[in-house]
Amino acid sequence: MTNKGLLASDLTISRAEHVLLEGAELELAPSTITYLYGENGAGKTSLMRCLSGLLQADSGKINWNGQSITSLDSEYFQDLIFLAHALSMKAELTIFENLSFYARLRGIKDPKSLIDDATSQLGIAQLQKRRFAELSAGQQHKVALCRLVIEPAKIWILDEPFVNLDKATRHWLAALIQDFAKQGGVVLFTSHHEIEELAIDQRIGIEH
Amino acid sequence: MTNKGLLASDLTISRAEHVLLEGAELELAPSTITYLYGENGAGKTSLMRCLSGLLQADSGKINWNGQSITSLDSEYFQDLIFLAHALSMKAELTIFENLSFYARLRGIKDPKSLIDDATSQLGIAQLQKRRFAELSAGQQHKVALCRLVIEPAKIWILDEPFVNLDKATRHWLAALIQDFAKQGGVVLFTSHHEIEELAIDQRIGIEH
Amino acid sequence: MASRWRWFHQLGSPKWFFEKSAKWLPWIWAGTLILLAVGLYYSLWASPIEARQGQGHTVRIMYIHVPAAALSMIGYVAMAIASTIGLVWKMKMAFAASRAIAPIGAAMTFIALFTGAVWGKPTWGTWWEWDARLTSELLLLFLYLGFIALHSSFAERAKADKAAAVLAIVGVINVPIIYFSVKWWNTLHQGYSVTQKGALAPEFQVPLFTMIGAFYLLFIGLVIMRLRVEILMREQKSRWVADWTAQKEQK
Amino acid sequence: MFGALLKKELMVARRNWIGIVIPLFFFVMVVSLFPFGVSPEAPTLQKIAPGIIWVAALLATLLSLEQFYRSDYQDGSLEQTLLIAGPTQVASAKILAHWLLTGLPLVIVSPLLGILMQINHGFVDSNHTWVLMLSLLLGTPTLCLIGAVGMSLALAANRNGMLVAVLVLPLYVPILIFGTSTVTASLENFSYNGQLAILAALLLIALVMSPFAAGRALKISVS
Amino acid sequence: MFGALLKKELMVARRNWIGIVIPLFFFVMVVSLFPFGVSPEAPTLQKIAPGIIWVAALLATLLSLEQFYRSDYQDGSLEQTLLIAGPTQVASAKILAHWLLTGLPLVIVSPLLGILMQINHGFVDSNHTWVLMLSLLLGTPTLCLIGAVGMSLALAANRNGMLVAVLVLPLYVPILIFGTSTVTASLENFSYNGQLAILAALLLIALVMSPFAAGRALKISVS
Amino acid sequence: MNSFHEFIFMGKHGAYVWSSYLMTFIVLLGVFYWFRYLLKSLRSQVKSELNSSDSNAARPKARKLKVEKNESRD
Ligand code: HEM
Ligand SMILES: Nc1ncnc2c1ncn2[C@@H]1O[C@H](COP(=O)(O)OP(=O)(O)OP(=O)(O)O)[C@@H](O)[C@H]1O
Ligand SMILES: Nc1ncnc2c1ncn2[C@@H]1O[C@H](COP(=O)(O)OP(=O)(O)OP(=O)(O)O)[C@@H](O)[C@H]1O
Ligand SMILES: [Mg+2]
Ligand SMILES: [Mg+2]
Repeated sequence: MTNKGLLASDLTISRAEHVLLEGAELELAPSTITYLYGENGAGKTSLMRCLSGLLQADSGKINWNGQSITSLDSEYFQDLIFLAHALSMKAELTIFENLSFYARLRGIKDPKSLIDDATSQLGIAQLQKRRFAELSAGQQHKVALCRLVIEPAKIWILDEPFVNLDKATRHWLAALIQDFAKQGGVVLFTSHHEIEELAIDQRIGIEH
Repeated sequence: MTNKGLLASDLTISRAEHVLLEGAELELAPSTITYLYGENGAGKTSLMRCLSGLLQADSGKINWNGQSITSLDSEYFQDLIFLAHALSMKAELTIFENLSFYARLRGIKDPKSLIDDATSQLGIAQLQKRRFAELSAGQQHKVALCRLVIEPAKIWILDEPFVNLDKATRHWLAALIQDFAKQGGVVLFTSHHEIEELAIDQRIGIEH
Repeated sequence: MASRWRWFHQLGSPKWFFEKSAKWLPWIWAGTLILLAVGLYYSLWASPIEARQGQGHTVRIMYIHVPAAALSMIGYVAMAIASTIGLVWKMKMAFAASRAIAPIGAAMTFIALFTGAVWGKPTWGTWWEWDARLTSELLLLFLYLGFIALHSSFAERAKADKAAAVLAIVGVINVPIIYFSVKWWNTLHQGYSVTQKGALAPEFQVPLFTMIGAFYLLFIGLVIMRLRVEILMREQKSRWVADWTAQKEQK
Repeated sequence: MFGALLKKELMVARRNWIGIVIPLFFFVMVVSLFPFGVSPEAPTLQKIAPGIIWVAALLATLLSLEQFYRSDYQDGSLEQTLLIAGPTQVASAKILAHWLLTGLPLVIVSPLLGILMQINHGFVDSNHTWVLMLSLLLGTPTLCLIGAVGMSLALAANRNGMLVAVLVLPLYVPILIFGTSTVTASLENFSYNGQLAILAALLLIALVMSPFAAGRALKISVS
Repeated sequence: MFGALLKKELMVARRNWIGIVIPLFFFVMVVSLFPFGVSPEAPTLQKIAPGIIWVAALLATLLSLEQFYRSDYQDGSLEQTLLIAGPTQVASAKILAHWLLTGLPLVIVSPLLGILMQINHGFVDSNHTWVLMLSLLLGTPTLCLIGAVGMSLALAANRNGMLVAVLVLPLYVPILIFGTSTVTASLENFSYNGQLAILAALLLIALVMSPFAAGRALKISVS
Repeated sequence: MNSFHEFIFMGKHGAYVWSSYLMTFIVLLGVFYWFRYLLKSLRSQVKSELNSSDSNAARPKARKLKVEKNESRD
C-alpha cells in the first residue's frame, strides 16, 4: 500500500484566546515539497506544531496515511522528523553524543558510521567531540540538520531550516530535500527567503 | 571633535586553543556600513564579540575615537549597541518591560513614548503586554530590533540581524541602518544572505 | 439525548448558568442571612456555656470552627470532582467550577485554622500543636494554595485548567493518605462527637446545626458568585456577554 | 528507546556533575550540622537521627528537581523526545534517572550518616542501619515519582523556582512520616514491618500513577 | 541604572502576586517538615528550632541561586547588562535582589516559624523571636553575597571545566553555625552579643569583597 | 447569657471568642466584596472594549490558507 500523505481538514488553531487560523485545509502528498509562507506571527510555527501533534487544534482532523494522527500515535511519530526553531540539542553533550542519542531513540543500534557520514557531509566531522555549546551558530544548526541524514523518516516538517547557514550549506540542504522528496518523502518547510535552488511543488500562504 | 570611529590593529583571536584570526586590521569609520562575511564557523561572531569588549583578544589594539576601549570603559559602552545571536530578553517579562529595562539602563527616565514609537514601527505595538516567551520567532527578533530605535548610540555591531524576519521587516531594518549611517553612525553587520536593499560601503571577509 | 441528562448539558452551558444563577443568588443570600441571624443569636447569646469539660464560653468558637472545618474538606473533594469531570468529559464549566471553589475552600481552611488556634490557647494552653487534625488542615491549606498558585501561573487558560486539574486529582488521592498518616502519627484533637448520637448535648446542637446550614448556603452562594466571574472572564469576547453588559447599562 | 533516554540523562548529569553532587553534598552537610547545632550527645542525636536523615533526603530530592527538568524544556529536547518516545516513557526515564542520581546515592551514604548520628548508640548487633537503608530504598523512589509530577506542572506553568516545592511538599509529608517512623520503631525495638509495608504501598500507588500524570503534564508544557 | 537593574530582577522573579507569596509558603513548609520527621513535642522542637530555621534559610538561598543567575547567562541578557552597566554594578543588583527575594521574606515570616517550632515554649516575655530575626537579618545577606561569587564562578567554569561552586558550601557552614548559636544562646539565657558581632563582621567582609569578585567572575563567564 | 457584661467579656474568654468571630466575619465579607469587585471591574472592562471604536480593528482576525499547486513538475 502506498503512503497517502498528510491530510488536514477544517483545522482551527488558536493561541492565548485568539484564533490564528480558521477552517484550514491542506494536503501534503508523498514526493511533494511544500513551502509554507506568511509574515512574522502569521502562524506558520503554530500550524507546524499542530501537524506534528505537539499543539492541540481547537477543531479539525489530521490524517496520516488515512488514519488520524491522534489514534495511531507512535506510528506517525516514527515517520516524522520535526525540526523546530529550538535546536533540541543538549549544550553539555558533544555533537557525537547528541546525535547518537537521537539515533538510538529511533532504534538505530550502532549509529557511529551514520554520524560520521552525516557530519562529514556538513564539514563538521572534526568537531564531533566538541561540546554543542562551543560551536558557532551555524555549526549548531548544522548539527541539527545531521538528524535528517541519520534518522529514517517519511515526512519532514522543517521550521526555517535555512536560517544561519552559509551559502554552501544551503545548497547542500536544498539538494538533500530534493532527494528526499524524489524518494517519496513528504516535505513541509518555511523560510523567509526564497530558496532558488529548490523546486517547490506547492506553496501555502497564511494570509488574511 | 568628530568621531574617529573604531580601529582595530594586529588583532589575534583564538578560541579553545586554536587561532581563528591572526594580525587582523580593520577600520570602521563613521557613516560607513561594513558587511562582515565568512562561512559558518569562520569567526565572525568571535570578532564582533572582541570588538564589543566581551571577548579578550590574544593580542592587538582596539581603539574607539582614538582611545583604547579597555581604558575608557564605560564611555565606549555607552556608545555601543551589540546585538548578538542570543536576543537578551527575559522570557518572563512582557515586551514593554523588557524594552523599558534596557532604556532605563541607558538612563532614559520615561521610555514609554519611545517604546510606543519603536513597537509601532515594527507592527508589534499591540503585543506590548504579551510575555516575550509567547511571541513567534520573528516577533521576538523584532523586539530585539526595537532597541536600535530606542537606545541612543554611535556604533552598532549586529550579528545576523536579518535572521527570522519577513520581507517587510528586512526592508525596514535596511532603511534604519542606512539612516543611522547617514547620521554619522558606525555599522558592522553580518548576514549569510545578500541584503540588496542596503548600500554597503565596506566588505570584510574572513577567509583562509 | 435522554432528557434526564439535560441538566448536565445545561450546567455545561456557561450562558445558561450565568442567566439562571442570577435568579438563584437572591434566594441563597436570603436563606443565608436568616440562618445566620438565628445561628448567631443562639451561638453568641442564647446557648449555654460548656461546664462538663470546663471550656466555658470558649465553646462558642465551635459554632464557626466546625462548619468551616467541614466545608474546607468538602470543598477540596468538590474541586477534585469538578477537575475530573473537566479532564474526562472535556467540560469547560467543570474547570471553571474547580477554579471557583479554590479560593473559598482556602478561606474556609484558613478560618478553621485560625479559630482552632484561638480555641487552642485557652483549652490546650498553646496556639499550635502538631496534632493530627490541625496538621492535616494545615496541609490542606497548602494544597489549596498550590492549586491557586499553579492555576494563576499560566497565561493560557486551557493549559492552566488541565494542569491544575492534574494537581487537584493527585492531591485528593493524597488527602486521605495525609489524614491517616498524620492521625496515626499523633493525636490530641477532639474525636468524633457531633456525629455520634447523644455525644453532644441538645442545647449545643441547635446553634451548631443552624450555623452549619448557614455556612453551607454561604459557601454555595460564594461559589456561584466566583463562578459567574470566571464565566465572564472566559466568555469575554462572546456575543452574549456584550449583550448582557449593554442590558446592565440600561438599568 | 528507554535505554537511550536513560543513557542521555546520565550522560548530561555526568557533564554537569555539580548539579548532582550538590544535593548529595547538601544532604551530608545538613545532617552533619546537627551535632554542631543541636547537641553532640549520642542519645539526643540518636533520637533525632531518623527525622533529620529523612528530611535531608526529601530536601535533596527537591533541590535537584529544577535542574533536572528545566534544561530539557528550554533547549527544545523535551518536545523532541516526547514526539519520538511518547510522554509516559519520557517521564519514566527521567524519574528513573533522577532516582539513580539522587535517591540511590543517598541510600548508599546513609550508613555513614547513621554512624555520624550515633544511630547504633547503646545497641550491640543492631540492624538499625539496614532498616534505615531499607526505608530510604522504599521511600526515595516515591519522592522522585511525586516530584516529577510537581515539576512537570511547574514547567508547564513556565514559572521559576519555588513553585515546585509548594506543589510537592504537602504530598511528601506521608512518606516522611512513615519513613521516619520505620526507623524510630526499630530504635525502640518495636516491629517496623507495618511501616515498611505502607511505604511499599505508597511506592506502588505512585509507580502506577506518576509516570502517566507527569507525562500528561509534560505534554501540556510543550504545547 | 542600579535601580533599573534591581527592578528588572524583582520583576522577573515575581511576575505577579503569586510569586511574592510563594517564598513565604516555601519557608513555612520546609520548616514544618521537621516536626513530622523529628518529633512534634514542644521541648524537642524548641531545641532544634534555631538549626532548622537556619537550614531553611541556607536552603532557600542555594535553591534559588542556580535559577537566579543561569537564565540571564543563557538568554544573553547577562552580557548585555555587563556591557551597559559594568560588572560590579550588575553583581550588586543581582545580590540585593536575591536577598530581597529569599532572605527578607524569611526574616519576615520567622516569628511565625518560631511559633510553629514552639520557640517560646516554657518562657514568658522572652525575646527569642527578636534574636532569631536579628540573626537572620545579619546572616542571610552574607549567604547571598557568598552565593553570588560561587554561582558566578560556576557559570564561568562552564567553559574551563573547573568546579569552584562546591567551594561555596563550606563557606556557608560558619554562618550557619554562628547564626544557629546566636539563637541557641538566647534560648539558654546566655549572652548572644558575641555571636551577633561575628555575624556582622562576616557580613561586612562579604559586603566589601563579594560584589567585586562576583562581577569579575561574571565577566569571565560571558567571554 | 445573663448580662451584657457577660456577653462582652465571656468570662475572661471574650478576646478569644470575639477575635474568632471577627476574623471569620472579615474573611468571609472580604471574599464577598472581592468577588463583587472582580465582577464589576470585568464588566467595565468588557464595556470599554465594546465602546472603543477601533476594538474590532485592533483584534487580529483569523487567517486562511492560500494553496497554489505547481503542476509543472509531474
Ligand atoms: C488550629 C487548630 C485546629 C484545627 C486546624 C482544627 C481542625 C478541625 C477539623 C478539620 C475538624 C473536622 C470537622 C469535621 O469533621 O466536620 C474539627 C472538628 C472539631 N474541632 Fe477542631 N481544630 C483545631 C482546634 C480545635 C480546638 C482547640 C478544639 C477544642 C478544644 C477543637 C474542637 C473541635 C470539635 C469539638 C470538633 C467537632 C468534632 C466532630 O465531632 O467531628 N478544635 N477541627
Ligand atoms: N565557546 C566556544 N568555545 C570554543 N570554541 C568556540 C566557541 N564558540 C565558537 N567557537 C569556535 O570558534 C570558531 C568561530 O566561531 P564563531 O561563532 O565566531 O563563527 P561565526 O563566523 O560567527 O559562524 P556562524 O556563521 O556559524 O555564526 C568556530 O569554529 C567555533 O567552533
Ligand atoms: N506560546 C504562545 N502563547 C501565546 N501566543 C503565542 C505563543 N506562541 C506564538 N503565539 C502567537 O501566535 C501567533 C503565531 O505564532 P507563530 O509562532 O505560529 O508564528 P510564525 O508564523 O511562525 O512567525 P515567525 O515567522 O515569526 O516564526 C503570533 O501572533 C504569536 O504572537
Ligand atoms: Mg515561526
Ligand atoms: Mg556567528
